[in-house]
Amino acid sequence: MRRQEESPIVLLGSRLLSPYIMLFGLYVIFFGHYSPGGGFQGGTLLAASILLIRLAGGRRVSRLQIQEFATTPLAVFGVIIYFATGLVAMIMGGYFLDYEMLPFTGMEPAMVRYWGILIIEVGIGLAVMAILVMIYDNMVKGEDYA
Amino acid sequence: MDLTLVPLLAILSSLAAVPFILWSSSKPNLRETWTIIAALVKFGLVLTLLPSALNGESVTLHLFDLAPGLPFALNADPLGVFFAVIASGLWIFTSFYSIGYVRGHKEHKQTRYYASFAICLSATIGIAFSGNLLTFIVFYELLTLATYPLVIHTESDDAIKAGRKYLSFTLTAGLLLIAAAGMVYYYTGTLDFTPGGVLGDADIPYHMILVMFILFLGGVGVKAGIMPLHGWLPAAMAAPTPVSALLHAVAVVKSGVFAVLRVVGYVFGVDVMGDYGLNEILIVLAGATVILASLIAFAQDNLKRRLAYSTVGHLSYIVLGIALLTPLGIQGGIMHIAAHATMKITLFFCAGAIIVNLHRTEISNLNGIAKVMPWTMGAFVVGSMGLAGIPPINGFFSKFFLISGSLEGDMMIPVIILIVSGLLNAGYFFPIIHRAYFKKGEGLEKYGEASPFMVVPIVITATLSVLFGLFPNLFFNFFDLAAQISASLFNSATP
Amino acid sequence: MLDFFLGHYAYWFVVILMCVGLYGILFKKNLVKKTIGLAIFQVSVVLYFVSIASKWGATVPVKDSNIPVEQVANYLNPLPHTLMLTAIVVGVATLGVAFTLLMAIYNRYGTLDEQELLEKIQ
Amino acid sequence: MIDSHLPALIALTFVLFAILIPMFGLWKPKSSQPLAVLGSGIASVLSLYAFATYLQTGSIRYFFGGWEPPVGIEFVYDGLSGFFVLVINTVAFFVLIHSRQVARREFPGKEMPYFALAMLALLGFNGMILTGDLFNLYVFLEISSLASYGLIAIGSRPAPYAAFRYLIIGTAGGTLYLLGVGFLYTVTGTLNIIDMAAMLPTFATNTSVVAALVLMVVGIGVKAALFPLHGWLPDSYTFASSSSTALIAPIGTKVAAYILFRIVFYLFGVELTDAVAPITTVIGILAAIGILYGSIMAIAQTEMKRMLAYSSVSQIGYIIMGLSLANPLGFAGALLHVLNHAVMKACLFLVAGNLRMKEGHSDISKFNDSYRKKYPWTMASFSVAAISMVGLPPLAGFFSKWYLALGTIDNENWIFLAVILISSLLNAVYFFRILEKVYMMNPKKDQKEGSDAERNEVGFSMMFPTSVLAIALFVIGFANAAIVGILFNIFPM
Amino acid sequence: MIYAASDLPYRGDPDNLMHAEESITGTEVVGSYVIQEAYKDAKTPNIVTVILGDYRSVDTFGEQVVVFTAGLITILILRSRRRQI
Repeated sequence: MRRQEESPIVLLGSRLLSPYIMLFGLYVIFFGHYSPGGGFQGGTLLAASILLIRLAGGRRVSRLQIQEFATTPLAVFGVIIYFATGLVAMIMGGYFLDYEMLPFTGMEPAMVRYWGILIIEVGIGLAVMAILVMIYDNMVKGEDYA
Repeated sequence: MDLTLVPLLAILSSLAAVPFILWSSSKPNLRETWTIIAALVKFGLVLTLLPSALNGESVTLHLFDLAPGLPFALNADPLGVFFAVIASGLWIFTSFYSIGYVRGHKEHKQTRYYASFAICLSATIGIAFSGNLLTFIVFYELLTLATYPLVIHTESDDAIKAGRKYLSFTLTAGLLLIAAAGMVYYYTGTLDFTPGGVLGDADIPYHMILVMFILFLGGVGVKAGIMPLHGWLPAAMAAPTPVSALLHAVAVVKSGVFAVLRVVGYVFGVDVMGDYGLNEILIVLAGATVILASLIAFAQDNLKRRLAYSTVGHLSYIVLGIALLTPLGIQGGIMHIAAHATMKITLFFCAGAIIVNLHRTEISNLNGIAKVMPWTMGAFVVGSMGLAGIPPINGFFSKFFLISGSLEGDMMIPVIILIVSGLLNAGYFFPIIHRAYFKKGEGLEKYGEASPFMVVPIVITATLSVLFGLFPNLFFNFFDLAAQISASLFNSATP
Repeated sequence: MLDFFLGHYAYWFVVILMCVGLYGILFKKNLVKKTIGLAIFQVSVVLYFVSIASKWGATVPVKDSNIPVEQVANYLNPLPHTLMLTAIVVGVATLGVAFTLLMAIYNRYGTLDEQELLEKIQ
Repeated sequence: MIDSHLPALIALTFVLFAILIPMFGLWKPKSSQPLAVLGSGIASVLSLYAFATYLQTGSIRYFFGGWEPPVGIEFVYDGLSGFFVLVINTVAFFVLIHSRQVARREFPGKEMPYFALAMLALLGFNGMILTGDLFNLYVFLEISSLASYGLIAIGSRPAPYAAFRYLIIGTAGGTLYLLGVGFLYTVTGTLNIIDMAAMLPTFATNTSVVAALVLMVVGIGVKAALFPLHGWLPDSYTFASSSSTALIAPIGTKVAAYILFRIVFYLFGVELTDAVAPITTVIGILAAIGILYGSIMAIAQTEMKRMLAYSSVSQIGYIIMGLSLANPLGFAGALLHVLNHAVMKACLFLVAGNLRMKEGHSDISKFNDSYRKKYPWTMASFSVAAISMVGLPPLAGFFSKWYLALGTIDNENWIFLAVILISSLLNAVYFFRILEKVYMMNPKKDQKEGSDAERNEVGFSMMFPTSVLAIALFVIGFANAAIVGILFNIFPM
Repeated sequence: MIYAASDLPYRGDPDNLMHAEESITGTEVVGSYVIQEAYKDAKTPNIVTVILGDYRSVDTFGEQVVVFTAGLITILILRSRRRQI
């Protein structure tokens, strides 16, 4: 991957395709409540859309899309979302990840659970996407300290 | 006064000296002062226990639990006190002696030497005072570990080999002992040393008794030097002579014999031994050891090795006396512990003095040294006569009791064994004396008597053995103690 | 007997896949192929779980307003599917780690063949 | 209020710090190690407090998300899990203190991911121990396994290959375990251990239950390095960096052994286990073989870490053997040996780490008596741990062997008794070999730095944990009566 | 495996324990419980999502942590020494 001939067609095609994949990924995450889908699947799709550009355009182009050093904080952030959701529930006096205790006012418990699930799905999606991209980056740079 | 803590203090007294010894490693005089102080303190503490022991009382102390139901128990009963008095008393002389020896010999790593010596004594006293089998095992292993550095002190290759041999023997023994203890605990639910034994009232299949006995024999027989488990003892003579003197004539091997007595009298019980005929096994082994060891001793030209083999033989005297299972026999065995200790330590001291002074280890070139070292050789004569069982040295009395004990149990074989081995003892000791006094030595002009540090202890121990021969009850009432112990075994064994 | 085999037909495929995976793990010399065998091995277990979730005449576990949820037989058992989602992700993560390790090995020894590796390590 | 949350808090502490370490480590890598120490410290304090609470109020069940099992997932904090959590967290705390300088020397610039992974591995171990749900156990198993692969892959040159072999074997084992769980789920329709334990007796003759038991034992046996499945262990422990070995060696195999305990004693129960399949007998025999095999192989090694790895194989055999005895004495002996071996092995591996730090190698054939001058405290700790491994009183190692021996005698299983005794002798052989070299022998002629070597002890941050663990051996040895009293109460039957 | 399968229920027969309404010990069976209660509990038609996100949320969390672990391992092993992380 260090030096690649850039083929405009591939680049163009992938640039054309990538936003739709990303959109579909978001749809999968947020529509997971009503149809098969969820954080992991959606996150994988998001990662796919990013890696498509990575593959086609090389690092120089893809860096515009998402910085390499940004992946780790994103992953951590995704985990934090999930963890914090659980922790807040715990602090509000329930068990860990007990969504009923989440501080949403004026909703019956079932709806609170509904939103709680959505939140963690988003967190999962974020983390999965960031980590898949991270794995790809590290493998591409595949260093050698032997 | 309240004696409850005395056994513990007696154990700790020399252990407490170790840090001081290590700390003052740069100042030899100070270091050796610590050793002497520890020895004296320990001896005094043990002596305070003597009166109560004479009345047959025993001081017991239960510290924390080593395991549920198995406390770390100290129990200074007459037997323990008896053994402790001998060991700690002779440690004093040994420490004086080893000062002279180690300096005369310019040994290296003297700090390690004194430190592990102190630990050894703690372990020995602990063995003497331990109230149940688990505590006993703890100190037994501690003694093994603490002796190891002493055995390989010279760090020569054969010393290393000797150390390996020693470890392999004693560690195996310790494991067998642990297994045996486990079985005893499983069958009786207790490990306490109770006069008359604990196995008597538990119904145990015969083969299990036999297995336990064999395990115990393997466990304690090694340190007691019963053939064929004696192999480490001559090898361990690679150690410096004071080590051989105290540890391999008094502490280690005597604790092995002591363990035999504990096992026979306090775990199995006289009745069980007799009923299951286990004592025949012991008698056969011990008798064979006595004769064979004496015969092998003939073949040795190295003085210390000859002494070592004579030690093996005399240890088996004691085992034999115990195995007779008659009051007099056991009394004789117990007295022989004391007698052999004093005499054999004298002989080892003499050997060490000769080594340091003349740098001669072989018997064949000891010609005429009596003119050079009159005191040493005089003590040597006393000791060897005692071992040969000639009155009025104390060896005679113990042997007399042994013989009368075997007559009491109307067994003739032991009598013959004892008499024959007495002759053999004379046979392998008198040539040395003959050489020393009546042969013409050469190249001895420039030598004189050994340093007073060494001669004084030698003379004292020799005179002690004579005195105990004349008045067995002198100072410590060894005689009454021994009678007391054997009586206690039998009285409680037959309620 | 036939009934027995037909009744369990799903499991036989699992068995076959598992044997393929084990063969890959045990007998392939190339580490990448080993890894692929491992993946197949895991997938067989996933398939097993999915197959036990099924019920005749049931629909996917997404609530449909005209299919009452009170008759449990109307819906597939959703639990194994959930477990398998987790297991699949775990498998993916394991594969990622495996390939990471393979890259490290390749960077150091320049080969992925087991014999050569062992020779080079000695 | 916090008491009811304790089981979750212990595990979540590690999650928290696994998140914090990358956050801070991104711009301040040096802060990773203190954070890790802090995390494990908090966790060990929590587990200590939790154990004290358990002793007063009894076991705690924690329902995640407020869903009662079997619907939800629960953490079960009873005596067994509490004991294991306490042991591994405390040991990990000391090891992490030690690994500061090692990390700086052996993999500079990689502190952040390393210590985050260490936290995650501990999270996995704690979760495995605490969880009361079979599939959740699988998830935590994978977390800890992945983290362990990562930790092992750092180190000397062949480390990634060792880690890869571990990964292949370990993942296959995990998958087998998952299949076993699948069978059990198919038969009983639940995943909760307590719920399933209530149903299983009715399925004692069901062949899938038999297969499930076998599969689970095999799958976990891989992690526990049960004798025929130990192949991954020596290479991994040898090539991994000192600190990761010291972190994983005392803990990883213990946790797997714990799961065996769970399965045999709690999920199935001893009688049912024997009724279903002669598992206890088989693993007992395997453990006996493993003990002897490990000890003999350890004698053959010249590299210290490798020797210790093989000795781990034999020591885990003790624990499994105590499990297979299935009587209170064996149980208590095994658990006590878990504690002892965790402490001893951690101490020994830390010593190996110290030597590697200073000498750059831990090759036994190069040891000489200059070490006792150069590293007095390290070598003192080593001797203590070694003597304890050999099992001489009054050190801790003796007592676990004592109880195991009592257990074998209780079953009148003389062969196992003989195995225990013989293996102690073999331990003596390979440990006294080192002690002799270090303390007794004069240096060879070619080694000039004999007795005039300067004192060159390792730093406090490395010395402190080593010596503390060594002292702990004395403490355990003298306090074992109390510990064993507690362990007897834990025994489930 | 074949041996084990011999006692496994037939594929898809709706009335084995795993799918039954109530287990032999009287505790409810997860598979059936969730089908009946999921919508009431979380107003979410997709039962799988409910289980994933709610009933067994700890599994999911662990799952996410597994992925996180994999990412960290790549950083640990592959990122070069020179680039400070």
